[in-house]
Amino acid sequence: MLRKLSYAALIAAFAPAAYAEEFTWAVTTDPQTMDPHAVNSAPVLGFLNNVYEGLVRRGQDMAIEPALATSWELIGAGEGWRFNLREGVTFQDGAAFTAQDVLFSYERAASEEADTSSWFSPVSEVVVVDDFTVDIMTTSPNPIFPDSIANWMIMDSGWAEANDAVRPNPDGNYATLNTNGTGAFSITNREPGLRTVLEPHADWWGEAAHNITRAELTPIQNPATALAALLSGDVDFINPVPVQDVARLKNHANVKVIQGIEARVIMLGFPHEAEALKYSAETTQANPFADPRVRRAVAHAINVPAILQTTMRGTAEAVNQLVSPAMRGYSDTLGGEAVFDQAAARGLLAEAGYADGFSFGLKCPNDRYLNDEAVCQAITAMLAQVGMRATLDAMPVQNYWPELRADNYDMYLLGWSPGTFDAEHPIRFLASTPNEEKRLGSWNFGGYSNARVDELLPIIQSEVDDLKRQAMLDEVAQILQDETAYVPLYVQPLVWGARANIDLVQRPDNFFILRWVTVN
Amino acid sequence: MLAYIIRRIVQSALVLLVVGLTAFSMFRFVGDPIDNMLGQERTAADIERLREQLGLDQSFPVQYFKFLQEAAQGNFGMSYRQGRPVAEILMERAPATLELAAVSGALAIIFGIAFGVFTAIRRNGFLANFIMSASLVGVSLPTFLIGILLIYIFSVELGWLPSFGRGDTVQIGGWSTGLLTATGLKALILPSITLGLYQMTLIMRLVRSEMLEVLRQDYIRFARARGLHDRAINFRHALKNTMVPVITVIGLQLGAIIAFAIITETVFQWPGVGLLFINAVQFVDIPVMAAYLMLISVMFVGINLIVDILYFFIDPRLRVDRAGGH
Amino acid sequence: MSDTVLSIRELSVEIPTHTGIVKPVDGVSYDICAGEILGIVGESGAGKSMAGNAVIGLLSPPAHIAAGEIWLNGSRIDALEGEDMRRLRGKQIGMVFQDPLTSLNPLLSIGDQLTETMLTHLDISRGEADRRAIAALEEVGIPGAAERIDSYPHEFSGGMRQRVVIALALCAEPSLIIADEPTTALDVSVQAQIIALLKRLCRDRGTAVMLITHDMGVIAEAADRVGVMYAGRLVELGAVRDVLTAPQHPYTHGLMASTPLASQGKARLHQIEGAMPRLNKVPEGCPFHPRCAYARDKCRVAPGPKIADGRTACWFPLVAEKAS
Amino acid sequence: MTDMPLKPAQQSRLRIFLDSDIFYMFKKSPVAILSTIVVAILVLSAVFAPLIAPTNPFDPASLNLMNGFTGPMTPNAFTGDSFLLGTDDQGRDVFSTILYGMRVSLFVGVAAVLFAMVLGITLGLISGYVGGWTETIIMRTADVQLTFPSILVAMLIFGVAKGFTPVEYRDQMAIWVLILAIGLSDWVQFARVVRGATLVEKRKEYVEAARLIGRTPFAIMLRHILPNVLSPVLVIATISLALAIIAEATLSFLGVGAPATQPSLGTLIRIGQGFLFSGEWWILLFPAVTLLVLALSVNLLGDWLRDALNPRLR
Repeated sequence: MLRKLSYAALIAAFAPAAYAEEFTWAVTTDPQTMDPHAVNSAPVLGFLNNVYEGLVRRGQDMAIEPALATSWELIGAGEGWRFNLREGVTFQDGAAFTAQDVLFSYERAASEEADTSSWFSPVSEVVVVDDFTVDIMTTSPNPIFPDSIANWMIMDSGWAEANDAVRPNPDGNYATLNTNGTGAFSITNREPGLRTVLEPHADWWGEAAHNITRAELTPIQNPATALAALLSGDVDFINPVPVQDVARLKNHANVKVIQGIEARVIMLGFPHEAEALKYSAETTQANPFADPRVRRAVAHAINVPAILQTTMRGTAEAVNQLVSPAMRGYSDTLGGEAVFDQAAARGLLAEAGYADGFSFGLKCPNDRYLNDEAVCQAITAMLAQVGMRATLDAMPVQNYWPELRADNYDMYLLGWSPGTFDAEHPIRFLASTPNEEKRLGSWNFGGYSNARVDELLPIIQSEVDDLKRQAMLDEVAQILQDETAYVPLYVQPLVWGARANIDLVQRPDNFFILRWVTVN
Repeated sequence: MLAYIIRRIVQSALVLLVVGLTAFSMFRFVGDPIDNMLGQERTAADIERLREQLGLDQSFPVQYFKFLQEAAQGNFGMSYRQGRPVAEILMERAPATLELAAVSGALAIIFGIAFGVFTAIRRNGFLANFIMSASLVGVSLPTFLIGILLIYIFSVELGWLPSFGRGDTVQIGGWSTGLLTATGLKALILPSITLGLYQMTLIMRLVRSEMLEVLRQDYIRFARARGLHDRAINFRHALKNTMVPVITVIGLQLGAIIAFAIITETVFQWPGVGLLFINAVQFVDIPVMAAYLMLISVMFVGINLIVDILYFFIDPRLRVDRAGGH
Repeated sequence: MSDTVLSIRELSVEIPTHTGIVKPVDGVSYDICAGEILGIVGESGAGKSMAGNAVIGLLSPPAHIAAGEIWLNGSRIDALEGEDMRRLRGKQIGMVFQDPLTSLNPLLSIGDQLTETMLTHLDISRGEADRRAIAALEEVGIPGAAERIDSYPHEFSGGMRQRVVIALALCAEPSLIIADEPTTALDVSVQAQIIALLKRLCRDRGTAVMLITHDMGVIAEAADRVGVMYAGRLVELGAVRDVLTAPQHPYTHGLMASTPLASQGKARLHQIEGAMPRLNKVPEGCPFHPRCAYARDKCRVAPGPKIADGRTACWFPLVAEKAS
Repeated sequence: MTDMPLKPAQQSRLRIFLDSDIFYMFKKSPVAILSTIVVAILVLSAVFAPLIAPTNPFDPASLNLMNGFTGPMTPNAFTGDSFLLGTDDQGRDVFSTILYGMRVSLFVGVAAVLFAMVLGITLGLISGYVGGWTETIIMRTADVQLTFPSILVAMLIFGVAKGFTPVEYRDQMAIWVLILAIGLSDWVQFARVVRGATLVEKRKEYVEAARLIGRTPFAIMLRHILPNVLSPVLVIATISLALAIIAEATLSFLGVGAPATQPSLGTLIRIGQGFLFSGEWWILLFPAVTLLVLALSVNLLGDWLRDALNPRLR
């Protein structure tokens, strides 16, 4: 006791030293809510991972590891999963964590009001076995279920009930601004759009690897301002660093760049089902993109290495399928992809009856992906060189999705990051024939449809054997490539910038995990 | 005067109604808020459900009427993005913008009038001509570029001033002020220069031309013929008369400052209502956009009213004309 | 003369323009004694106001005094600049402008404008200045001066305002008043009152007055002597009675003939052929010769003789019978 | 005082102009001469951009992405191509892009000012001439417009216009919407000046006389009013032109400007500011300097015109 006291006195005496452990970081988008079930978006979930925890979590290598559950196993032949919960965990308000909170969080996150309900579509029932054991039953065997709930965060049932936040509400409720998780940090001050202040959760169950005493998140939209803030030392960390500034930052003594490959694949999409082009000056009666040869011509026409070299400054990697190599289920066997070859592109176009080319409209967001507008501009130029004359219409993302939903495009740019880190994810959302009931193909704007892909998906979803599963994933990847359903371009890079005295860990899902940060 | 003010207020109310209508009709074209509120695993049914919940499925007149009804009671609804009452958010953000606007407004007015008077009195002097020409540089570059260049020079290269934000703030009542802390004051410098430069130039040029106009008036010649000191002529006689038309414009410029703050706040990440508005546009946060435009209009109307009332104190002719009920 | 207040000798004012130098005042000489009213008459553009402005040092650049001398109460003032000149204005030379509507600062009360002037020039207290301001207003015939001291210019009628202007010009008790068209902007009914006022005040105080006007009637009413200006030159100078009844310069003659007052009883008004030349096109010789019915060869080459002791700058002055 | 006798046959219009005060003042002002020359050079090079520019940056097929980020006068590492002012992120020749971008900026600026001028003059004439309710409505609208910041007005119009434009035309409409938006936020000054002049003119006898002999005074007034308001309108137009060019740049920054495939100077600056810290300074610097020089010369010219055309300030 006495020793503890003198230690505290020592800290107090060197109070200014504590400032060194203050950490400020800037992101482009402020997490729009503090409710872990209200919005299923990377900025929200990524940030809340520091405050709330799930039954499982991802480690530095993206592998699933125990969090609030210490272990889990398949029940029987795959009727469900049993999770053994960690004991002695307390929420930040002091309440104890029990199986009731897991059940409550399931009901909350799977409710109609929640944006996370799709995670639980395979779940038939959640059964509380005892205070620290929970069975999650699935409608069919689900080998990747633990992978799919890494972002399912557990909320204290008592706290939610006391504060009238039993269900998420897009109009906002107590949980929109306040938090009570089991995570390593608790929020002490939240001013939306301005700052969010975090302090370590004193009673956290884990071993703290960080040395932060206070952390502050500030949204800075303008990339130049964010960069200036990092260079001038006003913030310790920014995400993202504009790719063009990477080279310069690397030479900067006080700043370092942490680079990696993100899970997000950037691709071009087509109107498979459209009768005719919407924005063509001459080809108004036909839809050239319905012809796989034309789509393949597009793939041949685009000089991806040049885009990577110039626009992405060597930070991105080319990819030939809808997921990046870091994802589970990535197909290594895929072959025969279209490489940059303008002659081949012209040949295919001529073969398809478009020897003179045609004009069309390319839609592109201008604030969604890294350098999205610049990439689209480059693509416009490259396609023009083989006779496909695109008119580029770049717009903010809030106009972009409605346009795509209204089928106002002849070609579009899309980025996809699989929330499950599994190759099944893009098949479900981008390659399945759209089906509202089954929640399939909800981002398949062009209505691409292939019977074999539709047939394989449910089997992939329930196959427990990894080898068999991979074979089916390989088959789907090959079909999508052969038909050029999409033209995958590259995997978007992760580029973080930090002051030289900061140690941190970059995870491919672009989540910034505060408990891995050390201020030197 | 009371009748006059009442007439102005009635006119203002009409203006507000028109602004509200225009603003509201605009939002339908800004984009769709739904996509920003739902994640990537949403379905078409989710979209429809949320649309219904937000009342976006109703017809435009119905939406507008509801908006007016609520707005009249000071209720601007809940922000789609933050899930909090819009009025509360605006109140929280307003001090930042008002302080920035006040400081840059003060800079613009003080330097604008000083330079304007100087260049008018020393009409053909070298320094006056230099100031006149140099001031044009300030209006020949877009504000955002000036801001970025200032950041580049003073924050990144020289490291003297913070590159973004408001520094530390102190809470006084419901008002958060950055004027009482060293970091807060330092943080104010670059944004207020960026914001005030353009207005300063306008005010300076206006003061100069009005002052030149006044200086050739008979009463100035008469004052000169009476042997009054130059100081008295320039400041007591000329400047006071110059201020009559200048005050209107300054009033309008103050309004413009608040609007131009949108750009400055974006560049400097200044946590005011302008940044809030830009974010709201980005996320199609319709209640926030509507409330912002209403707030801005109310402010303009208020400023205009204040300008009108100021006239009564500056110009005795109006006192008689209007109070006398001519 | 010991009581000469203002003495102008060979005064020339020049304005450089891109089409050449213009001389709105060209070699003009005259004196004004204490208590005397000298009328200066001429068409607009003849240079009469410019001469007045030169005396009080209010020529607006680039107009400037190019030659000649101006003496005030025995000291030469044409070369004075800045502060020295300012001290003279108001204190020794008062000025009354044409338009009382614009001569007064609309934003200051007349009391303020009066006390301000007095405090600038006289070593008196604020209270004393206030008292004198009321007295000055009373003197110029403003009824209820004490109450109206805080009124603003727009609350007065034109005639009343001109009274205020006169009070302002006289309040520091200058020895010379330059009245530049003081009645032109006023109603005819008020004109006579203002002239009478000006005349009375100056007689009482022994102030010299330079009364600039284009109105022969005003001259006849108020002035002791009159100078006639044409194209920047003084063409005739003499006692009012003499000049009006027997003009010696053909221009003066024409001017008289075209003035209703001077041609009473005549069937119709005369008109002088042509127009006064633009100041940058003043002809050689006597400037009036192109319009002069009596011009001879000499008039076309030599500018008229100087008015020294004589009356006119005409080589061939008209004799009396021609003038009637 | 009448004018000196003229012999009209010998006085060519050019001669009259060359003898005029305004030309004299022009000759005496180095600033005016210099800015006129600069504006003339810039306008001419914008107009003749296709003849001057080494490449056509608006033709996507001509671009080579590998040429991107080439520094001024240094050969590209991959292609060996060299560019006077370097290239931007798309491999576009910055010099050519500036020329073409200036074309867009000047076109938007001039068209917006012309639009504002025509609208302002028309509304000013109508409100001055018709009076009554029409005048109240027009001038009240002007007040509102004046209190409401132009940048917001422009954003508003941009938003609404985008919604009304059929999807097929949305690509080309950005420029026209910019013109509309900037023009609509700029007409008030013109209207005020013209209305003032109309009110003065309306009271003159000849208008009454024209009415009495049964002619519509409107046409006559037009002929009398327009010359009277010519100088203020010219001054306002010049200064508005500079403002319009800057406004276009600002709107581009806020993302409602000219499209990146056919960039204006403002769009170029928006693109270039992203490369300020990364060392590719030429992408920002050259368009920014061009904009500065252009706007500054126009402003200086406007300034000089204001002084020169205002005889009271001479």
